[in-house]
Amino acid sequence: MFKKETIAMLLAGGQGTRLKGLTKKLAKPAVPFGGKYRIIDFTLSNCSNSGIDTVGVLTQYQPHILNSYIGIGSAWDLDRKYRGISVLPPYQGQKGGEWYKGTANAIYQNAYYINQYDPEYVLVISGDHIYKMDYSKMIDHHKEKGADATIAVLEVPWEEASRFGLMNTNDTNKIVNFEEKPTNPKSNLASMGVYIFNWKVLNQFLLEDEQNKLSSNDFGKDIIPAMLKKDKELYAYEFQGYWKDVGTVKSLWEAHMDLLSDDPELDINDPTWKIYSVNPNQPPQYIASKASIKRSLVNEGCLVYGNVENSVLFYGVYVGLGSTIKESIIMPDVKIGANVTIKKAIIASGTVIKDGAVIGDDSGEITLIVEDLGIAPDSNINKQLT
Amino acid sequence: MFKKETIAMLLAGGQGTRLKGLTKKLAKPAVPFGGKYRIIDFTLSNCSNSGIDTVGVLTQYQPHILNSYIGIGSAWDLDRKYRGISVLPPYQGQKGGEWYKGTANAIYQNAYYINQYDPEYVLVISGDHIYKMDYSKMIDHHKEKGADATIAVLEVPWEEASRFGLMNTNDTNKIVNFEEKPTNPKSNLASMGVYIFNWKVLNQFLLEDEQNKLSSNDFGKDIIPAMLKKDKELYAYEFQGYWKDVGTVKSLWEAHMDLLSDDPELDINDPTWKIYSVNPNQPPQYIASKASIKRSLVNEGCLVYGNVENSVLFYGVYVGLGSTIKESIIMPDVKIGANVTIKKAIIASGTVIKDGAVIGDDSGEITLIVEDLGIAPDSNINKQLT
Amino acid sequence: MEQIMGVINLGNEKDLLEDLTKHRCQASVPFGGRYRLVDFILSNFVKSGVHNVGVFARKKYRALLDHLGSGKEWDLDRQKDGLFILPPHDSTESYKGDIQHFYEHLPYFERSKEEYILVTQGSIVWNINFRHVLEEHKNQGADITLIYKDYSQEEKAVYHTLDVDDNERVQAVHLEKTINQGDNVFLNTYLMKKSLFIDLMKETYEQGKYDFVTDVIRANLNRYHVQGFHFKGYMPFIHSIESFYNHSMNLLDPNVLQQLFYDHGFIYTKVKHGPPAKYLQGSHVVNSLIANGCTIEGKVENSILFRGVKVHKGAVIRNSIIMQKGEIGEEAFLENVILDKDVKVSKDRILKGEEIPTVFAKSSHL
Amino acid sequence: MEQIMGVINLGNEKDLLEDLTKHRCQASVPFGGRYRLVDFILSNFVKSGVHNVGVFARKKYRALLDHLGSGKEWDLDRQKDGLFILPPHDSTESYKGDIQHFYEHLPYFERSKEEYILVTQGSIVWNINFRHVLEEHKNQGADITLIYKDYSQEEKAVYHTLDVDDNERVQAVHLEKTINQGDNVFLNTYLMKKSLFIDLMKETYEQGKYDFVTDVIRANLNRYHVQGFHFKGYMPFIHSIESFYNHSMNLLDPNVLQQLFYDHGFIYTKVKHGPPAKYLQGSHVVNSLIANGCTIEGKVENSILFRGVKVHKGAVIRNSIIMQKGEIGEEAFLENVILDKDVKVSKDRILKGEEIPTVFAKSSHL
Repeated sequence: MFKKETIAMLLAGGQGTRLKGLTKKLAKPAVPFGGKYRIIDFTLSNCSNSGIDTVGVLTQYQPHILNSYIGIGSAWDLDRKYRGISVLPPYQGQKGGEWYKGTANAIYQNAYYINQYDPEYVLVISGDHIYKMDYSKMIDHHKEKGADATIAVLEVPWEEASRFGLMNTNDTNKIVNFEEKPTNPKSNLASMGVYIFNWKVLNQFLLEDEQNKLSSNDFGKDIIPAMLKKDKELYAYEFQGYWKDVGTVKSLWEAHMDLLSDDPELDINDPTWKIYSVNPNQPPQYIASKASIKRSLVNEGCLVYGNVENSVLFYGVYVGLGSTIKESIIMPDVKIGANVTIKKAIIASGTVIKDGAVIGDDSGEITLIVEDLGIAPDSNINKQLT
Repeated sequence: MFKKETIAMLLAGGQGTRLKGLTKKLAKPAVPFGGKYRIIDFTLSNCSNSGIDTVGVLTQYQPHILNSYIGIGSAWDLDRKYRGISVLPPYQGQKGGEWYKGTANAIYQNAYYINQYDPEYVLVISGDHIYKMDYSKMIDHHKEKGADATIAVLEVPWEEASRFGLMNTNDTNKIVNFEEKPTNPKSNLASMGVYIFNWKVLNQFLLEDEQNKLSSNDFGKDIIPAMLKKDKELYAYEFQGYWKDVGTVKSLWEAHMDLLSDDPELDINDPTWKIYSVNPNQPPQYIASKASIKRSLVNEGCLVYGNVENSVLFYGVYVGLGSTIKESIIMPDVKIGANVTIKKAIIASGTVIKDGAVIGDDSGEITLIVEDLGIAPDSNINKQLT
Repeated sequence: MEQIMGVINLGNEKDLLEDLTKHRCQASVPFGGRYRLVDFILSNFVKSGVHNVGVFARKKYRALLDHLGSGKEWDLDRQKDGLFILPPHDSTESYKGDIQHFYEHLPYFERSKEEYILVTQGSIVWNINFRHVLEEHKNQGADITLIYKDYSQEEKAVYHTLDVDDNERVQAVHLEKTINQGDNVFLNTYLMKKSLFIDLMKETYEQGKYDFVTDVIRANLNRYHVQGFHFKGYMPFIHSIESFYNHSMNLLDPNVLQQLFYDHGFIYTKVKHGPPAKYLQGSHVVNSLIANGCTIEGKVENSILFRGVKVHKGAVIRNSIIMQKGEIGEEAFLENVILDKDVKVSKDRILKGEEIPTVFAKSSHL
Repeated sequence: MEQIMGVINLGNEKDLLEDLTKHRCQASVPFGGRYRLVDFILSNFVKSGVHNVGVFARKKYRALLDHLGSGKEWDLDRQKDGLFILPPHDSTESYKGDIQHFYEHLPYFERSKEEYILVTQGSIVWNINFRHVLEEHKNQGADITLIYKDYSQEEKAVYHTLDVDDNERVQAVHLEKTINQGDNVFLNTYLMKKSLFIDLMKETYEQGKYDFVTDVIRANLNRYHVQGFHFKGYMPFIHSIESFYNHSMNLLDPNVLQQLFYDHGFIYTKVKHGPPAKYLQGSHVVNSLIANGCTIEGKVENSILFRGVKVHKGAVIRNSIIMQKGEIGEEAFLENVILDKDVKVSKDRILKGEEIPTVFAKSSHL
């Protein structure tokens, strides 16, 4: 095996229950995003673009589609001969096994994998977030500071701060204290769930944490506080840019709407930082004579005969004549008949919407339609169905 | 996903307890064989050479080294973009999981994987055996007969027959009955553990077998007898050629000695049927001025100063001046000092043998030395140590 | 096991597409919004289970090399078999004919394990399963099978045509300069046993003859059983800028789109990882094919936009083909034009072609 | 992130190895029992973290293409970056110099993301970590770094040499026809910022000058800070059949073997999947390098056997190099010879070379 300075461990086991029907058969990182991606594409592309070519992906909840999506990692140029991507499900021992108890336990259970590469640093990231980040710069910062651990942080609005892990830093960016989701936040520097650890140090803390029966084996709740307690050198690395946890139906919808502005904060069309995804090889989209498309993202393989406004169409979507789609997200292979009206809705992959159906309304709620419901003609559905 | 006519499911979870120390940290399919291979290379190469490019490898016991050996399957040309090799450990559900209960249960638990490819036929093979076989010819035979299942068989000596699953066939090769390891064999046509099933039929039998609490969920003991009972069309496919279950230290040693004859039954130097393995990229072997090598196989990366006779040297082996190695198997990266005598022994990977050591004797027993024992100078070891 | 090896024979291809083939061979001309012509034959091979493909490249194949890369997009990055680029031994020597080129690579043919060989061109747009051709070849007991397509109109174009009898057996091969409706145009695509191919190629080379179609196939119609295979699927004949343009525009018919891109599975090409096409507030797009990575703020009618094209505010594009990374400035007006890759059109510029559209060369700034 | 892009510049290489370079460029000459010369630079790139490698091939590169394949063996089968084969645009035009060739591929340099560029040859046998060269380049604040090697004996051979001062700064570049002990031989390997490389290349091209070493480096010694980097590891100079043979034979010294093949990690090459070498009952092999796939029943002394060589009963091989797939018949006697790939020697045949060994051409039957 090659020695690697830094390897990445990507936590991709998230159940994402607040995404409701969308995560019934899918792990959260596998949820479609942005017209052609899945959520995990953003972190995998970050790794690839940052020159990190050894990535362990820790799966557990509904791993099948995620596994077959990742394949051998070709899409992200991670099908390397001597390194590349490895999918790591919870280990099933002879006497049974169990799910990862927490984020820290997930890394602990895969120490064998990490040790193969004898790394200096381990980058721990989550496959749940939408952002573009050059991890190599964070690693440089970690080295410069001579840190034991570095946590990427971003400023969040004070009113939302209590949803995050927050840290106070001194003027050299050193973390002086850390609170996980406090009711009365003293800081608005939130952890993005992106950590760099010196592997030798982390390994020691993981071993100790496993001995502690009371621990929840979580980085934010257990490992970071334990490190601070032992006076380890922890630094914050400030991230500037778009970052979003698309953990609810509402935030998923908002993140899509964010992409539609003329000059979105998250630029997915930057040739120097491509977002890679598995390409379904579909032909160009065909926009018919009576179609109209405004302020929208439309992917390959779509056939559009109707009107689309402020919406995102994934690949293989058919929009029939006379239909109108507004402020909506239409996931892959959705077939929409003629004279359908869809407003402020998310239509999950493979759904067939019959002629004349009316979906969603102006109430402010987002309507979510999940596959195989077979919406009947002229039905009027404006609440979440699943 | 592409539809595939045939996909292979390779059972690689074997513990191989009768290989003693060799399988302490390794699954049996990962045990080194033939100077440069691991046992599983033979079945994986059979798949590759037979044009079967979709292979699920079912692991459980000591999977780590096997996993990292397989990697993305490049060695066997199975790093395909749309198919290729997939390592399938037992699935770990939210409420825990368990090891595969038997060979049939292992396939049952991976029905999801198989169904992705919507195959007509499933080839079930084991990663434990040494043989070269063109599975495509067996598939042709299966199609010609219009069989529900086909079992590869070979003639074994009557005195050994009771160690195998045996079948009686009529004059069209149809199987009329099947006995798993009977005390009084009525046939000497033994199952090689190579099966082709019509996937639809097999899937039905697997579902029924899972309902049966008394079943051991094994192909030989449960599925095949159940199929015969229901009058399914089962055919035998006669295999001609070398086939060996290297399940014991003795049979492993014998199989190596078989390779040393001038014209061995198992030809590993056939350019039309290469045996693929992960290549460690070592330089050519250097044979020094006072060395002597007779009737042996020596791999790249060896440095030989001593005498080698009727032996197999894996890569990275060093043989010191004045040492003599006879009828032995020296696994990767073994360092043998000066004036050592080794006779009829198997030295496991990474072992260091100090100057003057004497290992093995003429008693007929095979001496097995497993790594990290650090044989002291002039020690005389002639029994199995682990 | 592997039955057919595929050969893409670029040596005979004429570069008929004027400016589009000035610096690239025809096989690498962009087509259909995101493809190059060679993608069709490569995808046909992949879908027919052909894993050993030799590309006999002769000239202007730099863009082709770049497009093919390691062959990974077509699953041809393999240890045994895969994609082989086989230029002539010495590119400075004069090219006598494809047999000379094949003969120089005799060891490639000899060491390939497949029983059959299929030789074809690099720039036909079609969906064909060569497994069916092989089946028919065996059923007919043929020695050589020639694939042909019926022609639908009268036109000046140089092709070989075939006379076939009621059993589709080939009676004669003609070289024609005007093609009429109903003619059987030979697609320079033939299947035979590899051993026969090698024998005939060697024999003919030693006789000092070098053109496979004329000196081997045509010369041996009586000696061997030469069978025709009538390809009945959709297939545009592209042999001029005019036919290139017309057949591109035909893709705007959803039925044609369906036949070419959906009915037989997708066509593989080099992946670019561009985002979905983005339509801004002022965009007006009708009856057009749009590839990913495009950003459209202007008006696009009856046109094809390849990957990564930018159409600025107020720009108008009509009846045109804009290849990869084109950028059309504000208030520019384009009608009946073909812009090769990377063309930048300034603000307010007007470009109008005739019925046969004007081609603007790669990377020009207009 | 990626810092260095690698360029293997084959345009200037002289094919000095007589029959061995008659049909192949020097970079693809077999060496060391299982390698080709180009494997050393490719392995150096891989081990230095260089993932973007452009091969500026000019002529006789068919064997090279075949050897490189998709680049997978060197982990260079990538979507972004990887291995690029870049022949001249038009191989029939005359070659004016490497700058012309580079200039034709200007977009390749421009679109590559790496900050630095390292240009080198394809046939040096060495182990070097270019990360260290870059570090030194930065430490010295150099604009251009030239890598050189000290020469150990007097010999007729054409090389550029460098005069360096006490700070290793380059004072002069000379073209020499006889090299003396202690001379600093320039290895045609240089590192600089990619932006500087592009500027200099364009500027010089526009002046109508085409040789990078003479017209860019030598001409700009005063304008830029040109630093020398003294490579101190093992490195045989191969510039004739004699030096090829002598340096091959030096590999039979375990210390040389150790320095070249073990101390810096293994050298990657195309994998052949041959079995371990097989020694039969009568074999007698001493002081030799033997590759996998060999079958030996005869006598081998002070020789190098490449992969897949067969030595039949009673045959004797002394002080010789037998390349891939050679087959030596019963009772044949070989001394001081080099057999290129695939040579078959009949039963009882005697082949004896002189001090400078005789080379027998590829695929000959003797």
